[in-house]
Amino acid sequence: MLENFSFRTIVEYLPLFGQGLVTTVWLSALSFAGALAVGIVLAAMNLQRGRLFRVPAKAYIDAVRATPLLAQLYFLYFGLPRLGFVLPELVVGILALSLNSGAYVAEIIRAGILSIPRGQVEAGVASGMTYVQRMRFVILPQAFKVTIPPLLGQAIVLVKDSALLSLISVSELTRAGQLLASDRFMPAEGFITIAAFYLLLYYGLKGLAALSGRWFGLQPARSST
Amino acid sequence: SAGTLDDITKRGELRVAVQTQGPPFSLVGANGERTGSSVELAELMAKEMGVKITFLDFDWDGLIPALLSGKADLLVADMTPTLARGMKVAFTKPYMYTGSTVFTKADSKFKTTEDCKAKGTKIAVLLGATGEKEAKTAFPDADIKSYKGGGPLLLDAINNGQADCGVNDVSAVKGQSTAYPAGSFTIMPDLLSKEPLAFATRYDEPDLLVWMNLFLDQVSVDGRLQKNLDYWVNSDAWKKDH
Amino acid sequence: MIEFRGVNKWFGALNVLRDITLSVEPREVVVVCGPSGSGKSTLIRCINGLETIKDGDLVVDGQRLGDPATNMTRLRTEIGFVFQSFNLYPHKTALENVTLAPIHVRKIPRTEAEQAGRELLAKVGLADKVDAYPAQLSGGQQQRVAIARCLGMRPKIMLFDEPTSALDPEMISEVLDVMVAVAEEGMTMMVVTHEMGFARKVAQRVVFMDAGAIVESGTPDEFFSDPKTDRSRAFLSRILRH
Amino acid sequence: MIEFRGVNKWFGALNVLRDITLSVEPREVVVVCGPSGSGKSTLIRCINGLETIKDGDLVVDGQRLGDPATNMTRLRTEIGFVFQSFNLYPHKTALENVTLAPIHVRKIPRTEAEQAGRELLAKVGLADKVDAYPAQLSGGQQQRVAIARCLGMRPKIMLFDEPTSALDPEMISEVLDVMVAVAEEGMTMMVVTHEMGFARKVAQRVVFMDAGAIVESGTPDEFFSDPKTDRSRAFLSRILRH
Amino acid sequence: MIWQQLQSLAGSYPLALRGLGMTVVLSLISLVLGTLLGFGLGILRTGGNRLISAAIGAWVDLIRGTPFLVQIFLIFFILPEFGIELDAFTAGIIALTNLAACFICEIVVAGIRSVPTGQVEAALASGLSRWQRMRQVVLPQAMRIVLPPLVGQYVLLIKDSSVVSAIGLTDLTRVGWLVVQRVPNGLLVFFLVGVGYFIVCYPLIMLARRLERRMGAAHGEVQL
Ligand SMILES: Nc1ncnc2c1ncn2[C@@H]1O[C@H](COP(=O)(O)OP(=O)(O)OP(=O)(O)O)[C@@H](O)[C@H]1O
Ligand SMILES: Nc1ncnc2c1ncn2[C@@H]1O[C@H](COP(=O)(O)OP(=O)(O)OP(=O)(O)O)[C@@H](O)[C@H]1O
Ligand SMILES: [Mg+2]
Ligand SMILES: [Mg+2]
Repeated sequence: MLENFSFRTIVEYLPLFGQGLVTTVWLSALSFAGALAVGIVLAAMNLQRGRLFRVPAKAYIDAVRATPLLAQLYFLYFGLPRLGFVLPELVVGILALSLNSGAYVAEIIRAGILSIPRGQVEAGVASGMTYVQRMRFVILPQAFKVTIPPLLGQAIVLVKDSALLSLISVSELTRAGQLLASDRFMPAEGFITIAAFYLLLYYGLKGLAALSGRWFGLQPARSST
Repeated sequence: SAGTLDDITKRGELRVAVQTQGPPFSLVGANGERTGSSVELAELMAKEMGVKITFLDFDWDGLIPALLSGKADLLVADMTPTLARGMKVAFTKPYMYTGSTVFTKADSKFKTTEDCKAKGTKIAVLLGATGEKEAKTAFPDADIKSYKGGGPLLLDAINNGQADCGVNDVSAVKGQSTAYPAGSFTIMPDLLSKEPLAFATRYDEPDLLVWMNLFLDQVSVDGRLQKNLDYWVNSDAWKKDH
Repeated sequence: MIEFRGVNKWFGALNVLRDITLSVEPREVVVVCGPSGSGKSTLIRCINGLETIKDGDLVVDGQRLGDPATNMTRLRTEIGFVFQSFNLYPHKTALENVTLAPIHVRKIPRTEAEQAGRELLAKVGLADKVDAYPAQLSGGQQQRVAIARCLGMRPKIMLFDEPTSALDPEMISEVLDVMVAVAEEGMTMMVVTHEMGFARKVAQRVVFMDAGAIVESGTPDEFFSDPKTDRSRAFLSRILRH
Repeated sequence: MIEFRGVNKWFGALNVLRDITLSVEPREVVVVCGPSGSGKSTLIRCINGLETIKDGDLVVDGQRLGDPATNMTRLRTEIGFVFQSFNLYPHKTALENVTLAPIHVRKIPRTEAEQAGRELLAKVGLADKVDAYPAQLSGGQQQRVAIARCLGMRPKIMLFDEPTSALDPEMISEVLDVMVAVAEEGMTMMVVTHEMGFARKVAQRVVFMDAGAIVESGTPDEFFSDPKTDRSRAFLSRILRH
Repeated sequence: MIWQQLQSLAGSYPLALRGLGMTVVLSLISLVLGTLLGFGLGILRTGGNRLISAAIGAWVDLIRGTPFLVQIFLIFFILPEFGIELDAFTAGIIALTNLAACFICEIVVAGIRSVPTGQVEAALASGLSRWQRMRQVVLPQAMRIVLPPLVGQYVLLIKDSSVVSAIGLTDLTRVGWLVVQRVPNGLLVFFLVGVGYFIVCYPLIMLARRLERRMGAAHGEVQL
């Protein structure tokens, strides 16, 4: 398949890839924002003392992590209408990705928070900060530093998972490659081009992660305890 | 050098890539057996060659690469031999003609193909299938939704109200709708197009291509092709057996 | 201002605080001393609720700890605490460590808080380390930032857990001077320390702990010149010998 | 045993070690003192290669640091180090902290190492905390575990960074007694400390640092009774005053 | 109608079991291999050698940054052009193992970097060799950071194994697609597929929770 690799056909299909790329980008960006929101709420619930919040949060996280996105997508797309909610494909897609990824993000954030030495929490408590202030000024900035790498990992998983949305007729990057593969029977051209674009997105994300790492940055060197 | 047919004879095995895209062409029956119109034709080919048959069951993404990379000798799926595709693989003569049809839910307000031309109608098609292109020309004002995942998903989308009308290969629609209670869907009598279906192999296997065409000629002449199509495609006789 | 009545605390099977009864008046300076592991840190950690007590009463600034009506967060803004292990925020510079709580808890305007923070840091000899992160500071420098952070909140009560342990003698006397000044302004203070010079100079009372219990408590003069129990006599003689 | 020749070190623009030249003989005990931030920790951290130096030579036990031929891991097994901030392994109990290196580096059989570890912990007064994790220990207890961990390796050289900072006076004298005993067995030691009693008792030499440079170095008697520079005179007078 | 569908579903259970078996076998083998390889790569990557570290970094980026479908496609369909012919199962295992190793490598690196420098220094100072430092001091502490995302990665991987249907292996998801042709109730079919994955993934998640609690207790963790 490689010896007749046709760059010309790829160029011909570039506009289609471009459209797909744009859709993938904004779709994933919105979904990841949603996933962060869902994840933070779930992690906060999961870290409460009371069972009232902890139990449902744990149950949700486990259920979502233990089942495939495909089944969840089916539930939202075909199941919700039976309960009387008919939502547009894009909304269902973003919802599915956010709810799915949120469960993973929640675990990442929880691990990050638990990695903060207890002395830090105590210092915040002792200076009279409220729970929210402690979270905001002391714990989350330090937790984010440890969670940036796994969050980047989750983000790229989400970007790639968004390809599943072509099942419910959302046309994104992968679909463009599949079209090239099925119209022209050029699977190598189609898939390798997709891979190149995803790689581009990956490096973009990595750059963003590095930037935000610097944002929360602190010198490693000697520890303070 | 020895041709593909010699290779096949030597290894005693014909490797056929199938897609299992659903009734009536290729499906997994109630007892887990692989069957369908195309599948039986392929089995017939192997029988005529005097070798055993091995099915390689890929999903759509893997089908063409399997043929092009030589993992499979030939490809048996309900594929339309377009000119663009013909640049890459060698199609046999068409062995049957079908076409895309429009279908709706039985109690829907869309009763005819004309109804579906209204602006904003949601039309479900299969990603990359010929139906997708035809829908775009036939319903320029409609909202075309391309699903990936096979014909049954289209029926599901129509049944659940995610789309108003579906466009897909008529034989597929007929075959697949039998899984629903009778009368669930209205299938429009008119076809949007006439489409040939063909098998495919590689251009570096001219001997196999010649043989396959010969095979198709033979089975049309001796009626075995017609019998197959009558059983699988032109009726739902197969339903009681599988 | 601080009142322990029959307080007990356990870590598992270990009775870390035994029947503590102790009352600290407003503007009083109390020094707590005693061997390592005797429960000094635990005692003062109870006062701002970092440890919970099992039985007995603890009333701080008129509010009973453990009482649902007590707003712990509010109460803690009135209690400054310097940790034995500093617990500086590693992601904030020295100045930010000092100004964080004043800005967000006390709601002091940023420029004002920074001005005050710089002055405090200068007071503990760190004018040139304002923008250094904790990881870039020596042990003694970290400890001084921790002290400045506590002073910056202008609390009603200050609790110090070995505030000079990481300092050299020269710096100890400078930091103690700062603490003496604060004490003389009329602050209520409890200081875990073994700096007997400091105790003599500013403490109204020395409390000697051993194995979780308060063994002896009296004015510095009484305690140093005429310890009442064998245990404290032994402790003092070791200090003097060395 | 340890020889600094014109060593310089920078942190960014800060010249933390300036032109250090210092030689420590086998079996010699050297006390390093000086104000906070003067570079004492950095000095001794260089000796076992925790900090790298920019120019000058540093030869330890006959091996030049920074030389590719020097096996740092081997060398470090001969150098014991007690950190100012303890750095106990939080996931190991006190006993495991002490026995880890003997078992894995010195290849001492586990039971034997544990026996020795228990004895060492008993020596520093922690017989009852053998199975406690660092988080369950008071500050002074942690520091004693750190000292026992260093002793457990039976190194040729021992470096202590303020080994008694978190201890009460009683415990200080006990720990110092342990160190005195070790020193008297002929160990080479460098101790950053401000315990002048210890310096007088066992040190052959006191080194006084300020702003990264060795300002003065001499026998304890010379240093305490007749400091040569203004800077050390001022430092000593502050110690005595307080 | 549901009743009738359930009946025809019941007939497909041998197929479903085969699919589940394929999913379990594929993921189990590649998880074990991927974990070993991933930890190895992670440790090498945090080691001193810049060249090795950069090479691993580039490979990990390449694999994490591209769709798994494309990777498996290259291994199965393109490698033969370079003379490497693999059967579908082997290709699936290789692709999944590689994917697992790369994601796990990143997780391990993050965990290792989260261990305070003081800990490494203490280990250095007591003369522990590089491997001993890793084994005795760094990894046990890193595991606290590593474990939750690691399990997350495991379950993601079990689900990613469904992509192998592109090269002709019939796993649980593929069975779902096959069955849905005859029982057109996708909601029901994929609910059951979901249950199948749940049966595989949930015990893993529970196990991780247990381990995590044990480690937390040893570290004297507090609530916020
Ligand atoms: N979280 C804990 N779990 C179990 N035991 C603990 C815990 N925290 C402290 N202890 C034990 O409680 C006792 C008192 O500890 P505390 O920290 O109050 O001592 P301290 O008087 O401050 O000692 P030091 O002068 O060494 O700091 C010690 O024996 C210690 O081992
Ligand atoms: N990683 C670093 N980056 C920048 N500056 C540093 C770093 N580590 C130490 N310093 C600076 O180097 C100087 C010497 O530090 P060092 O820890 O050696 O002091 P010290 O004499 O041990 O003081 P102390 O008695 O307070 O522990 C200090 O001014 C400190 O701020
Ligand atoms: Mg204490
Ligand atoms: Mg120091």
